Amino acid sequence: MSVNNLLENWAQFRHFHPVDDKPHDPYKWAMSIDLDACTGCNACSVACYAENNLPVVGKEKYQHGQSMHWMRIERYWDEDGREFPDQGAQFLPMMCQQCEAAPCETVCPVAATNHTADGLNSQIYNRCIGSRYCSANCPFKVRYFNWYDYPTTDNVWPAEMTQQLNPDVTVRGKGVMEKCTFCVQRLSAAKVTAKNEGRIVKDGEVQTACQQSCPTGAISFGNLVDPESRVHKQWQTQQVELDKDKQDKDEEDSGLRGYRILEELRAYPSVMYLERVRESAV
Amino acid sequence: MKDIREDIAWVKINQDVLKSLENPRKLYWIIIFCALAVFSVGVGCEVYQYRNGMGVANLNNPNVWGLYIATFIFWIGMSHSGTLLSAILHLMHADWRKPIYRFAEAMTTFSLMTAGLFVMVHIGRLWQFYYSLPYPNERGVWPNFQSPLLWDAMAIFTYLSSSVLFLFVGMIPDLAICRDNMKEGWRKKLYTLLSLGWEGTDRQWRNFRVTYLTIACFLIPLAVSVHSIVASDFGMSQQPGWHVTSFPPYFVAGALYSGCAAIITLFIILRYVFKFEEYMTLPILKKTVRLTFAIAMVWTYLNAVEFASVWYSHDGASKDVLIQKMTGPFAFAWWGMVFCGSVVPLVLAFKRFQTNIPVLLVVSLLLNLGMWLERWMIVAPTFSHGYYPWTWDHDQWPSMIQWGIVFGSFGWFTLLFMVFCKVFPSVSMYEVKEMVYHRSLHLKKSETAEQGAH
Amino acid sequence: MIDSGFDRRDFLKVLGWSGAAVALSGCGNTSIEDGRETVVSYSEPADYVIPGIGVYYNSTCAQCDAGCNINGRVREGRVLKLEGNPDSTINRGKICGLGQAGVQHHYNPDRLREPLLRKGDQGETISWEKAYGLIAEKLKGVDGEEMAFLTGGMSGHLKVLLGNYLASFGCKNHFVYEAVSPAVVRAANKKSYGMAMPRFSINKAKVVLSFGADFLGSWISPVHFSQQYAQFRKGVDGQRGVLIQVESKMTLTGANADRWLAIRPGTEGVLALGIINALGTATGEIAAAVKDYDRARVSAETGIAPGQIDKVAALLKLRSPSLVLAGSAAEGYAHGSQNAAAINLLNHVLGNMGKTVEVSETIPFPQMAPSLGNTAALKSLNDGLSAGKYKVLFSYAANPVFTAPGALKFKEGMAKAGFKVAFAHYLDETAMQADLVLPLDSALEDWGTQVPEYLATCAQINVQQPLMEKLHANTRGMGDILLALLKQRRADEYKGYEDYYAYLRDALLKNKSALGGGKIDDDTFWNETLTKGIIKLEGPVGSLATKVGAAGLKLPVSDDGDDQYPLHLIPSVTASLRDGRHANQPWLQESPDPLTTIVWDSWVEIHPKKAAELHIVEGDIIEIASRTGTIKAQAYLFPGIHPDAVSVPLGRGHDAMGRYAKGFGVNPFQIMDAVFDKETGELAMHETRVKITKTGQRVIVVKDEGAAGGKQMGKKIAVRLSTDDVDLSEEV
Amino acid sequence: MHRSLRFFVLMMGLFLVASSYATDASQAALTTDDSLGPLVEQPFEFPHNRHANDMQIDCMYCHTYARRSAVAGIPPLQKCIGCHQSIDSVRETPRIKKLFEYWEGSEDGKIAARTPVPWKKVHDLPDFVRFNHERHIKRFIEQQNRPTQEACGYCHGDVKDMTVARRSKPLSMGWCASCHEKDHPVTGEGGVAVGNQAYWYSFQKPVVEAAGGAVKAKGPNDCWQCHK
Amino acid sequence: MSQRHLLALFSNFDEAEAVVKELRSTQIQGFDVNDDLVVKSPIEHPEVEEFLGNKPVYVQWFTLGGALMGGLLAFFLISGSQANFYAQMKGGKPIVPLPPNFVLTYEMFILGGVFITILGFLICAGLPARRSPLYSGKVSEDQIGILVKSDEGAAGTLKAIFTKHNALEIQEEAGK
Repeated sequence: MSVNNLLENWAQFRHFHPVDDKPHDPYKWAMSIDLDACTGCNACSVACYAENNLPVVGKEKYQHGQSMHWMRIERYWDEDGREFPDQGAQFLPMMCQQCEAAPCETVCPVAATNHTADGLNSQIYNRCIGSRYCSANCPFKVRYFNWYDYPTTDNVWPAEMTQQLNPDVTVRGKGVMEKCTFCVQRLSAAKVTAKNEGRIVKDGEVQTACQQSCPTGAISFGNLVDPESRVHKQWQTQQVELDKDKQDKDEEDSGLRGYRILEELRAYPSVMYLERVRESAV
Repeated sequence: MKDIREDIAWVKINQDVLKSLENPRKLYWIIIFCALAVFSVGVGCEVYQYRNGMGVANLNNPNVWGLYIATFIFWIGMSHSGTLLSAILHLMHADWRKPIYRFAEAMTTFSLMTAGLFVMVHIGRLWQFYYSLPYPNERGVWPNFQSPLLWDAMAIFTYLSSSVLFLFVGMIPDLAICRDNMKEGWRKKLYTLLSLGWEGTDRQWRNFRVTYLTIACFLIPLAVSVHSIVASDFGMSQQPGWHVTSFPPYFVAGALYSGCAAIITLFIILRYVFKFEEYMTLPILKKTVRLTFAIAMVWTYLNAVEFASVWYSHDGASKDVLIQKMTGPFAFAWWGMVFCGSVVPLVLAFKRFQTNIPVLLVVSLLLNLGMWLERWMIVAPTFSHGYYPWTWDHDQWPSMIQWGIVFGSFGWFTLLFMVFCKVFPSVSMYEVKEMVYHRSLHLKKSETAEQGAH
Repeated sequence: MIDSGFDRRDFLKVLGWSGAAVALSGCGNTSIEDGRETVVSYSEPADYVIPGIGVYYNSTCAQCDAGCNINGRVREGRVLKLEGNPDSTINRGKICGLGQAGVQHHYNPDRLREPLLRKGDQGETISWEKAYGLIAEKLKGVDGEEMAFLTGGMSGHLKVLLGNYLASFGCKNHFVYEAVSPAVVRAANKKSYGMAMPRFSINKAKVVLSFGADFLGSWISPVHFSQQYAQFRKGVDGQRGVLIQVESKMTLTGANADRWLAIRPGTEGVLALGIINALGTATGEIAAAVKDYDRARVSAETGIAPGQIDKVAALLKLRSPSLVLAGSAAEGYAHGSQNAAAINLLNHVLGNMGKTVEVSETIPFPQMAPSLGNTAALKSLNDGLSAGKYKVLFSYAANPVFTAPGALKFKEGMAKAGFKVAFAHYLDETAMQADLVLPLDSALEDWGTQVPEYLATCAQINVQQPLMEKLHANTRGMGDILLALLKQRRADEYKGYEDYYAYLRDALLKNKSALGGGKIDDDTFWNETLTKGIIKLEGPVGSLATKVGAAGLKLPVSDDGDDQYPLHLIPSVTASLRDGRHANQPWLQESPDPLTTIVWDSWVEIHPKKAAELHIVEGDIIEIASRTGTIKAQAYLFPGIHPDAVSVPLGRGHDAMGRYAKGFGVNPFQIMDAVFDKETGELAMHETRVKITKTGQRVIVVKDEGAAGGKQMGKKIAVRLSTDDVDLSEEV
Repeated sequence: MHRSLRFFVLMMGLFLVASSYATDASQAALTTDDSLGPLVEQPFEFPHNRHANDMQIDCMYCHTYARRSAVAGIPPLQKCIGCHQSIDSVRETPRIKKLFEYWEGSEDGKIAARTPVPWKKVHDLPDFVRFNHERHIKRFIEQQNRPTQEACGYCHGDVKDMTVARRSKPLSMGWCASCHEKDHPVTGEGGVAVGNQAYWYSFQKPVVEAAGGAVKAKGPNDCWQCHK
Repeated sequence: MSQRHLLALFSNFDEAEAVVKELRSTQIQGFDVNDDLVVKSPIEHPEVEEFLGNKPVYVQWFTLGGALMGGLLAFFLISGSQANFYAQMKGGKPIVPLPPNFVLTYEMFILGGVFITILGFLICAGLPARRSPLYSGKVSEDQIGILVKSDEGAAGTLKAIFTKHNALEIQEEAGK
């Protein structure tokens, strides 16, 4: 009986996240990206195309801003008007930040995007009706909409190339929203194996496609609640806390590199970036 | 100047209004034809878009919303003045509303229907629209009631159905009149059916009065809530330029504003097309115009408040968006809005223009244009200039498909409205009679008072 | 990893396709259609083949010559994705975007499927037997001098077979041509280090001073260097490595430098000597050689501020060991060799020899060692062709018609050859000129061995094996083709080998003991080899030159350019497209260029200052004219380039090859002058001088970068920490 | 007037009934009754009843992939032949003849030797739903020792009494959920918890039974479990 | 005792009022002012109610009930459905978030109110109704009609009263 259910479990239906938090148990997937190591080589981006069946939209649609790269490498220049960018450029891999309190989730009219128990921002293609409100409300603009029916568009997947499509990932049709999933198909595969063996997924047992390809190992991914995981250690040493919209260490100059983008919007992103370092002696 | 001549015979009222169901001027048919043509353009575009995907609208990431949403708000907004006239002024016993509230109410209904269409046009998978309806289903999944879009749906549904009922109830006595005066035919059958055997007995009138009053009371908060909920589509988000506290009142004011402007336009058209000079008199027009002017000033004020608060705040992002609106590629639209919305109405302040039909026609159209631009300027710039600089995209421009559908919606609205006016009495006969009656009583009183003085 | 004891070729045969259409479901139709689809089922699968579970096979990446070991995921008989092989010493489980796109090369819809014989300007499909017959017939009575075999860089057993084949004619004309290759640097290294490719231990260096070596993007072995770079950044004993990049056009490496110095094109050597001078540690003839390169002069010539030179010198002094690299930017001039020599000299002066410039093994089987591609080969081939020397021309893994500098007029020369055979994957520009085009297997369905030029830690032979059934029945592996051709010549010697696979297996098993499989039996050894995908070897170790003279170290005083063609054209090599052989792989076309974020098109990089002078804005179509020719392309205002230079990326501008390559962008090779390095005779890629003019047209540049143009608008997005003391080694 | 008041009360009642129904409906996902799916035309009729019922062969003897992979897969031709080569009693029956045609090739040469039998799909889920056989088998057969036919039969029906398999369950989302909603014991034999895995899917807390402390929990409920 | 109807039309309210007053004052056998008298008017007119003596109106009670039901239904339907098995966390907000639910409750409060009010109106006003035996289109134009039901005997007296107050027209049911 729903009304009973409602009254019985009122408390747990009323708790906020992540602020007064039910601990993520046993998983909280998180990522950290070392911008000092990132060379902007685009390997991660291509790996994402390969793993997640991303369509290559072609020049014309790209020009209309309808590209579908879940993982985009952004290139920034200094803003002081020197003649040359003599400290190089700054690269930033930007993908869905899997926010703990994601702005996109509340606004979806059909509940096609939700927060999973292991801390992912799920996007359910076949539930999506394409109101595009989620993208409208996403501060990072990392959600990508299927403006056309790519599976049937010429030269997106010619017959031969369909054989490369990853059977573990749905090929999205016209009119649905999509975004980075932290390679959920890999995660759930790993979780199944772990469950069968009656344990939780060990660190390094599962890699996202981008992480696996990254030549400089700038991307690390893992289970934030597992004290053994590299990500956990990184977040800890950088004193970045998941459920804060302002880190204590930022009060005084801590010299730590860890930060999250647009943290102040209280979306609580699950991706921590490490500041790029530049030598000032030369 | 008086709102209406007190010596119009009640019979004449019936005849005049009933004539509007029979033989309007030629212009009527021209309008109908144009409306059809325009509407079919819209349909064509929609079919094309449905086939090929939303991309043909030349929307993109991050500009995921376009004219559709803007026009959606526009139509919702237009609906409000109907309620203003029929409900609010009813409570205030403002007699002058009586000849014009009927078509205003009709306008409400039809603009809501048009707005509804835009929800459909906008979504990427129309064929899955039913996912957003709350009904017990086999999947056991429900829509997300946290989404302002769903509040919209709920509010609009409530508003639409209530308005329709309100319109219908208010029309019953007139339907009875039609029934009594029509010669046999499908119309007679229709009216007989709809008038529910109304005979104007004291019991019927008694309950009628209470009911009408009650629904009016409900409609007012409803109307306000509807547009503040539409405002919350934006206010509830956290995007710069949208996350503004003053949005709900701002939207409501804008709604009433565009609504009144639309009423002036339609007033003028109907007056001519159906030869309603006797009832839709210039004094009434003047009153409407003055009302409009007042609301225009309210809207201007709220506009200023919004910009001021953004400007004064430390929210850099919102400020950027504002500057972008004023100076960026959208500047022409933004300044156009300011001009049409805040400058043009000043014309209405001059007595000599308040009854000048040609001027008013032009002005009212300009006002509506301004209000449409306002909606566009609320939606578009936030996308092309959001929180995340990398995705800024100032070259995005709606495709012909998008324009076509927006264009077509006007045809659709006009069509519905004009057909309505041809089938149902667009001037409330019994209430005009009341108006005349009250006026004659009033005159009688004053005469007796004079005699008493001698 | 697979378990062994099973011949994979048969296994690949018994695997059926599962209808790929199933994957293409999309989200539209949600109906349950019992009995409409057929279920995948096998006839006799191997016991480790489980539907729905990926099987991984090791192989070798053939997208470039770095020789990364890859690891392909195969499901239901289809290779889905390539990863790096974790056991590899070169790429340690990592892989670059170019490598990933290997699958798109394999599944490419524009791949050749049938042997084609020229009929007028049409290609007529013929059988392989006919094709072989035709070759035999054409070669009848042709002696070695009259035939030429053009290939890209080659190594392993393929090279052996080719060698034997040519030997059977007594033919010496094997032209190994790579449009983009560090040939000059090799020569210079040989001189100053004693070996062409010593081991550059970036990870051990505290400072890396790179003269235009794009080792993170496209230079020699990018993935390997990227990994070293990561360690180098973390820092040796707590001191984060400092990267200084000196070049006239910012490369990916330059974009990651702590200090990027925009140098006047061609003056790299001068700066190197200037730094030696500033160091003041040099003695003897070196000191003599550099003495008049004082900072005033150097600064004047290179355009680098004197203070900056001191800083660099100071840092190099302070932090040792360091590493100095001479890259393509330095070598690309008529005096490229001197530049390289001057730069290499720095390593001696700084005492990096043996510390960061280390001796590396060489492969114990010289006949398998890579024969390295260069452009001098192209020159001599071209001379031969235009002289009409050759009756028969073979071309494999090279596309000279596309990549030869326009000034050479290679196409015309090639036309003079009697009979032209192209072994090709696509109908590319060269294949279009050929009389006979033979379709090749993709690297993912072919056998092979490969020896990388740059050996990371030890000598190794990379094994390449099919990851899946052949996609098209009528393609052949190059090995099989050569074998067939050899059988025409020396039937008795090769009749034992049914196909290249048999030859390969046999050849490796013959040397089992040398390959470190002494005790184990053949099958186990073979399967282990396939399972690993790498054969690591103890190779003979060369020796480094300990000291070097400054003799012949004379750099030309850099001219001020000519007034007619005032600008240097810098043809930039991008990490994804390189020399353009992979232009038909859509992922590469759509993955934005890291620096400009432009996709699907070529562009001209101009420094904003210069652009302002010429009233050029982004998207202007500008005409670039050299003495050789002209091209038109869209302008992109790019701060990371010297105002005296413009840069156009290589690899685009195909007018053949396939749907994703044809008609996108322009080909700067077309307008390259034929200027060659004086010592090595290598093409001087950067010597072309150009002038640019506005055409008046303007387009919208198709790129990922938004209207904010790479500005962060004061938001905390990509943060940079500028400091001279940071210890990252503690970090996790 | 009281007449209309009575009517009003009636309406009130109806309304309340409707609303309470709706609120209920919002809880339990409706499940349709078991319905026999369409009869699928197969290359030749495979008698499940003979094998599963008469022979008492375990499902996973043939459907061997089910416990190792998300997809149950169809037994390779090899498997059928493996046994039937040595069963001469039925060697000449039409179905077995047909079977051997696929193995040895047919006289008319229409079927090449070693051709996998083109079985048609019977239990077809919508393309974007991913059911994991392995996990369910591990959970119910290996960890809870349910009899194989019960476990498999829960979704696939009683193949014992079928020749050609037919879909006998709705296999619809609501139907799946109706099982995931139940509290299943998550402790192995003797109430010993299996591993240290938390069977806690967002809001369904595990139920600890007083007796023996056996833990029960609902199935996973997050969308990405099945839709990816 | 058979009954018959009479319909008299008057040109203005004053006359009608006078008639009703008189009917009240005079005791007529077989005619009850409160039950057998119906006034029909073309416009809504409070005075009519006054001189008829105001009778109670129950519509508001429907309104109240409807509104309350709408509200309750909304809240429980929505909260209930949010708390179903598929309950998913969204944006860190509670599974049953109050502000949105209140918004919807509010809307359905109004919806219920309006619907049931209309229902109530139809019930109370007895619509849809069968047409009364005597009806004149004039009533919907400009005349006030008074419909009475009385025994045969009383008809005469009534007619007299009507004519006295210069009724424009008197219709009577065709006698049996």
